[in-house]
Amino acid sequence: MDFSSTKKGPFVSLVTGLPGGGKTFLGILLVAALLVPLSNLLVPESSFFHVPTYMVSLLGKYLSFALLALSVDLIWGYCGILSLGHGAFFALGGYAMGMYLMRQIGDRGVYGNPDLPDFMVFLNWTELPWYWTGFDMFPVAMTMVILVPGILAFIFGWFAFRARVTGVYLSIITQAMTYALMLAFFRNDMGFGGNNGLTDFKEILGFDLQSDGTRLGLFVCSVIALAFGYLISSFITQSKLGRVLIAIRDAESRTRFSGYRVEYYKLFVFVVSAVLAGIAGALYVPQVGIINPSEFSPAQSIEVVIWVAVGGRGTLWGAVLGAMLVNWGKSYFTGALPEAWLYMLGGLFVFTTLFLPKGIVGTSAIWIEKIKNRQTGPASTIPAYVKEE
Amino acid sequence: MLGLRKVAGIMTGAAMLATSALGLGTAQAADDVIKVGVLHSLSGTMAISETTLKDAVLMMVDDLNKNGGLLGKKVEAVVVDPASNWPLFAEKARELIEVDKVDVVFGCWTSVSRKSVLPVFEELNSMLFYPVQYEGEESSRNVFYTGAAPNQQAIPAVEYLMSEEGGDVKRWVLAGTDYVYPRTTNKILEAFLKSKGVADEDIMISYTPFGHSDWQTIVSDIKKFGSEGKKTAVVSTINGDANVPFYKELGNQGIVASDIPVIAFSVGEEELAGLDTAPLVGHLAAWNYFMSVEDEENAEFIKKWHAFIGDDERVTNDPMEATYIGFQMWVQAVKQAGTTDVDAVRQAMYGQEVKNLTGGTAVMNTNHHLSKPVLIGEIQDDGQIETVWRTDGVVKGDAWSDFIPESAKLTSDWTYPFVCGGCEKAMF
Amino acid sequence: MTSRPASEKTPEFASILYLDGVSVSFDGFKALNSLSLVIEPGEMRAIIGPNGAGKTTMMDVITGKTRPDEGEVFFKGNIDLTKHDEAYIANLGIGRKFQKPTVFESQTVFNNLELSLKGDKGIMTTLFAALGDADVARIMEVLEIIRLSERANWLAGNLSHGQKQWLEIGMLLMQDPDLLLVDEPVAGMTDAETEQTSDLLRKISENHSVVVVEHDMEFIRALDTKVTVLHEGSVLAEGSLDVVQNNQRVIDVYLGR
Amino acid sequence: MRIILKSFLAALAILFMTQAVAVSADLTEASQGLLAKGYKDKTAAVEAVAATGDARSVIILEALLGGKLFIQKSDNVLVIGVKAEGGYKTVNAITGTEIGLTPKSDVKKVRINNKMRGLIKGQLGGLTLLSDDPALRMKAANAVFISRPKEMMAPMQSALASETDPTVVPAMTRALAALELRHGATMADKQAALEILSDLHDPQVKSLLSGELSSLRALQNPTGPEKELIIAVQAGLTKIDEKLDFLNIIENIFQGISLGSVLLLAAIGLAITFGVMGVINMAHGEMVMIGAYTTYVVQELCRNFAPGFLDYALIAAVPLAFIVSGLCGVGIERSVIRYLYGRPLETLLATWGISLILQQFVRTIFGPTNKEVSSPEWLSGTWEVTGGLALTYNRIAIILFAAAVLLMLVLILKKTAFGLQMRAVTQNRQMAASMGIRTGWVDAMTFGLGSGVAGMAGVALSQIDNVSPNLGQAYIIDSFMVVVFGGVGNLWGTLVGALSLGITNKFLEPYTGAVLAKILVLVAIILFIQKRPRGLFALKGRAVES
Repeated sequence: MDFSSTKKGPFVSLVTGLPGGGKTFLGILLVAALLVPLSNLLVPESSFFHVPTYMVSLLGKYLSFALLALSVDLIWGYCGILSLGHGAFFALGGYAMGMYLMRQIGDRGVYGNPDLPDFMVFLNWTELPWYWTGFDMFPVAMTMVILVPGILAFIFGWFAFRARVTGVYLSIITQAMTYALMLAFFRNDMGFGGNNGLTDFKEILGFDLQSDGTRLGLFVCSVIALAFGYLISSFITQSKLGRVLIAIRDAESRTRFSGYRVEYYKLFVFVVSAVLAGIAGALYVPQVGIINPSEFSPAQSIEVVIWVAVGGRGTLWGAVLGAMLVNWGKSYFTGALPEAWLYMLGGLFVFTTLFLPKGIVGTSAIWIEKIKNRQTGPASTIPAYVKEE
Repeated sequence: MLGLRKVAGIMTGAAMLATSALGLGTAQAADDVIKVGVLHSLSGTMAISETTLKDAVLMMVDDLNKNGGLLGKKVEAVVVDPASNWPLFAEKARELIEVDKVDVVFGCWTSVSRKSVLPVFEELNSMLFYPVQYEGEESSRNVFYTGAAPNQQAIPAVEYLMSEEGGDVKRWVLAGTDYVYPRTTNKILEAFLKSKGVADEDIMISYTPFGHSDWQTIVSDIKKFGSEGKKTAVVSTINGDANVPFYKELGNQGIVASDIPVIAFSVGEEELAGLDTAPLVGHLAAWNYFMSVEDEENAEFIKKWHAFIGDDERVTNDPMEATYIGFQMWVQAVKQAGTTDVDAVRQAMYGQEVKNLTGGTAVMNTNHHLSKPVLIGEIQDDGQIETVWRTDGVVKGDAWSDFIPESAKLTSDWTYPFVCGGCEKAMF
Repeated sequence: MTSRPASEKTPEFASILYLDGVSVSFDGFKALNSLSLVIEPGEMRAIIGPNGAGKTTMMDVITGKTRPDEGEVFFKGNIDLTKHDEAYIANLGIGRKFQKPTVFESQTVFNNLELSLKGDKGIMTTLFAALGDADVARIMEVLEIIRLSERANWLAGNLSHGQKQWLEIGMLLMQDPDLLLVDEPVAGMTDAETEQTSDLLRKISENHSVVVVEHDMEFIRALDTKVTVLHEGSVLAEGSLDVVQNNQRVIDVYLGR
Repeated sequence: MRIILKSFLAALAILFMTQAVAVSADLTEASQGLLAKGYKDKTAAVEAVAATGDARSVIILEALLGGKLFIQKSDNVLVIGVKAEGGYKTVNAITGTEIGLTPKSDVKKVRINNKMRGLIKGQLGGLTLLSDDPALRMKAANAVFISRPKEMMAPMQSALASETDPTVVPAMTRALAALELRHGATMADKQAALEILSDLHDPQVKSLLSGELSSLRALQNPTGPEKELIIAVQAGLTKIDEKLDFLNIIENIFQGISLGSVLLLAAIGLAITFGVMGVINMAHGEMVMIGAYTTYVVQELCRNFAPGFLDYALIAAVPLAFIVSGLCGVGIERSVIRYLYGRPLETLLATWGISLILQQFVRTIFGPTNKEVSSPEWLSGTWEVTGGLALTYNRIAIILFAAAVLLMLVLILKKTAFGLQMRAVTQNRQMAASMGIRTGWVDAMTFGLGSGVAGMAGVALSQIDNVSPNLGQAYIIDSFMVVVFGGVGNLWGTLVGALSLGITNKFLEPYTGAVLAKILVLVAIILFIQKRPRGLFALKGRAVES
């Protein structure tokens, strides 16, 4: 019998035992990281293989969405926590980055005030609010990108999981959380630019945000971040902890009676996921050039969930795939058939839940299972997402 | 199990390539047509207002083609749906300019969408016509603002109410949705009112969230505020969606115009179509255009609109006129420049004149804002707004308000020697 | 975070489990009504009673799932169970098998056992855990005991009902508890399976204290051990199966007179 | 007898007025000003017309106020027109002689502005003070109270003397007191008037008093009695303020309850689909929206085919909305949700998708713009409980409606066979099925019921909110909050939840503003769920634990 994955322990499995799909996936990421910039820079405009710059930042945007989807998959697919408020962590990370970019504008704002962003100037604010201090320093901002979502997730999870709020109730209060944050950020008095949010960014680390070079840089960063996020996630899911998470998802009380502090496990993975979401947000903002409270809107968070569902929850690359496909569809159809777009999105939601309950990847897994039925008993009953070794 | 992994991995890759392919596929522009981008939300919360403008542009493109197109070329409208999602506005703008290679874009509603696309237009040096009244405090080289600036709407409105004819109001409620346009407008008005010697305790400011629907408290507060013995008026910068419940509450709590008039800057025929105006007769609105204005141009325009939309009940409103003026000016400028090249057209735009639908002519100034007449009208029981007062001449749109100290010192002029959207002194 | 408190097999305490005057009520309905019960170290006890007698609620109380409104619950004489939660109590050395067999259906039999392996259940430990040979050996041993060696790589979800019951018992064994609470282990089992299960339990009871809740009288008889009859949340009778079966009050309850 | 007295008094009144206004002009001449363009001339003309005291002046002024006064371009005369086929049926405003049908192109409306509206109302007050219609006399008295022209004192006194209608008397007394306070001969009169006024607690009186106060303060070196008067007025004001503060609290509670009942209406359907069936129905909001649109359609049909019936369209809409939304619900349940039982989170995604489709669908059919749903007569306006406390009829109606809907539901659930089957199915599907209950049918009906109720909520919401494709989205989150807060599967919980949220919100709003209030409430709910993970009225016990 082969217990390699369990026996060798996560480190080994991370290096060698990484699932083949994982390897393929990372490979593709690497290729993309190389090809896209090359074709953008070297291949002539006219050529079919030229990737226009706007496509680069579009891809960059998709990649940050993919990372967000990954973070949702980590808690939903593996631990059964359906968060309808993950957009909040994404947006918070985004705001942290946005605040840094805002401070980088310096006195190039319309009112030429070296310290205050324009929106503060016309709200008659005389000095920077305390919570903006330090955001002019990149390291500080980046720390915040991680800390703020992390801490919020910790506090929220600490209460929710210890009180054993589960399932639907949890989903709904996560929704309430992001909704409350949205309302809060809409208020101009909050000092985050209200409805207009943060925009009109000039440069990041001294690089002009408008230049193609910077775009490519950000794109590559997104690729790396996604790869990094994927590695972390698969490290967790490969480890025994990953199996505990699945155990919690499938039989929470059993897990408890087996001596595991379920609430701490949930808290751990929730925080990790929130941090990943935050990083995704931080990458998203410089590439789209604006962050605004509507990122907090529950609708956005629900949409993220559907990306994961489409791709196949419980399979990390499934989440990535879903995010890619749905967003590509969004970009395409809002251009090609604007009127029909919502019908399609809505139809996709229904179709997936009815006919692809395990998502594209999951379903194809069963399908492949059917073909080469192995020692693992009748295939029809195998939940696709658990085939890990 | 490797098979499965491969499949999945390859799918992901395919997705990426497909994505780029989308870019590659559509990335050729025909030379025999002139493309006009339309960037208005057709879904989501803003669709309520923006869809009409999309139709307006389509109508005018249609009209243009009927009359032999432009520079002998056919004009083609490229419509996209930013779905009331601000980042998507930026993405779509880029797509229009880079992929569809449009020569000009008509679109956006609310400042946030404009702010989100602004960097794109500046980077790619394209041209946007923004047709909605806004807070000013901006003048981009690549944007023409055909909607009203605060000094073309707010200030005249307040002056009217202060006048003997307007019922010399002494006490003011500034009610608005909590976003940049009301904030700035109210700030300007506050400064203006104080300059006219209105005391602090005679000004009440209240902000509400988007789509606010329960107005009981605020309306009864207004009622109380109005019962202090001085003539009181409400200056409403409440945004589209929230207006219907607001006016319904006003009507129900029996606040009639002759006691406490409400003057609104974002309520036009379109919004009124959504409610029963009988209880609202006499409340005011300040715009540069009313459908009810008796003028040949207007009659003509309305006729075309009804024909195009196939519904004689559909109303026209100010942003439509703004779109109309912008579009006509652009057409004239292109003809004059003999090309659609952005820089050439921009130069040609300055001083361009178009007949207002309300009589008189609108002129494009070098600060990218229009000179237009300002109208103040009273809501009628048929949902129309009847002009009760209008400026004698035209008012020049002012990008930088004189009532905000930081911006008072700034000038906007895109011609030599200034060549700047907001500077204290000329470039050259 | 949670580390299992030291507890030796040597019974230096009079009772492994001690319930006194325990009462629980849900919205007025008294599930347990001043229930008192004492299990001696190493003892196997069968508990019977009609539905609603409070059997499962009793287990909930012992395992910390439900807090009693009043009464004392002590483990190994001095550990107050009412103060701890499930995980802690599990690590104290009380294993519980549910009425409805609950195993981690989407994981292999092997992993099911691995997850219930005795030891530190803290997050970091778990995150970096690697399986030692001793552990694998232990798992193999248990697989033998529960007759699932052949199925080690099967998904638990694909096991038969009876096999799931055994797997769950096996998971308890992996925890190596001092006290096993076994709720209806033979429900829905074939006679053969029932037979094997009773053997299994007797085997286990050699070096564990066991509390079995069952309806199946044949099975109880097969276990041949002290029986406690619960009724309306309190003890109705106690003694050998024959004694309780001839107890008039028990007959009344069961025949509903 | 009374008639004679009246006409005499009328003559008297007119006499007074004609004296007050120096020249008694003939109507035609007086009304010339109305033909002019500027508002100044028109204003003057209005006063002149009123001053003539001519019987027709009332008709002219009312026509002017109602926007029925036109200028016939062809011969430049004032006419009163009523919309008719192909133009206006017109009569000469001055002479009252029929003119007949005037084409639309030939008439031009005489425009007035708010200032004139105020004036006309005041003047009409003077003229209709003695009309036979008590309602008119009431209006007149109130108009006089606002405008307070000196020349009205005597007529008001006499009118009050002859007034018999108990409802009109207080209004006249109030108006007279106001006049006395302004124009009273002696300080004693003023003091007396003040006494009367300070006993009336309503904002208008407050406004009048504070007006007087500021004008008194403006006096240079006031005489002793004037000083006293100032003090007295201040005293009166404080007296009124105390009363108003108390009324404020009542008003606050009322607003809280009415907001609560709106929430209740929005949420109660969800309490069925989500609470009872466990379906996380994200399309719930759209059921509400569909109900609202049904109302719109019904009203339009009435407007076109049965205008007389228009005021009752709303009532007709209630059952129709129930049926339409209900059918949609059944459709959704049969086509999608039934395949998802036991997978609540999947139902969330599917129904979310459905909600997107429904929104876009409505957008395609009715267009994205708001639709007008007018309030019928009997729902508009306010009920003056006492001066200073006015409750709007539509809010009251909504409260009652919400209560009725709740009651209906409770009865259905508790008293009908269907309710029984429903509870049976939700508690133990297999058992219910084996007892011969058609569970599928029950599911569909239950979901239909929930959706139908949402539709009825839509009818109510159409009265206070936008009828637009986004209507539902605005309420969906609040609805979930209410249900979860109240405790799933418990209608009373929903009721308590809705009301407490509404009232809390309304009591916070004055201090924190609308947004912050909402945020605080949300946070409160989140924290509350930690304490009681299953809401206010949750079922306890083993059954629901696992």
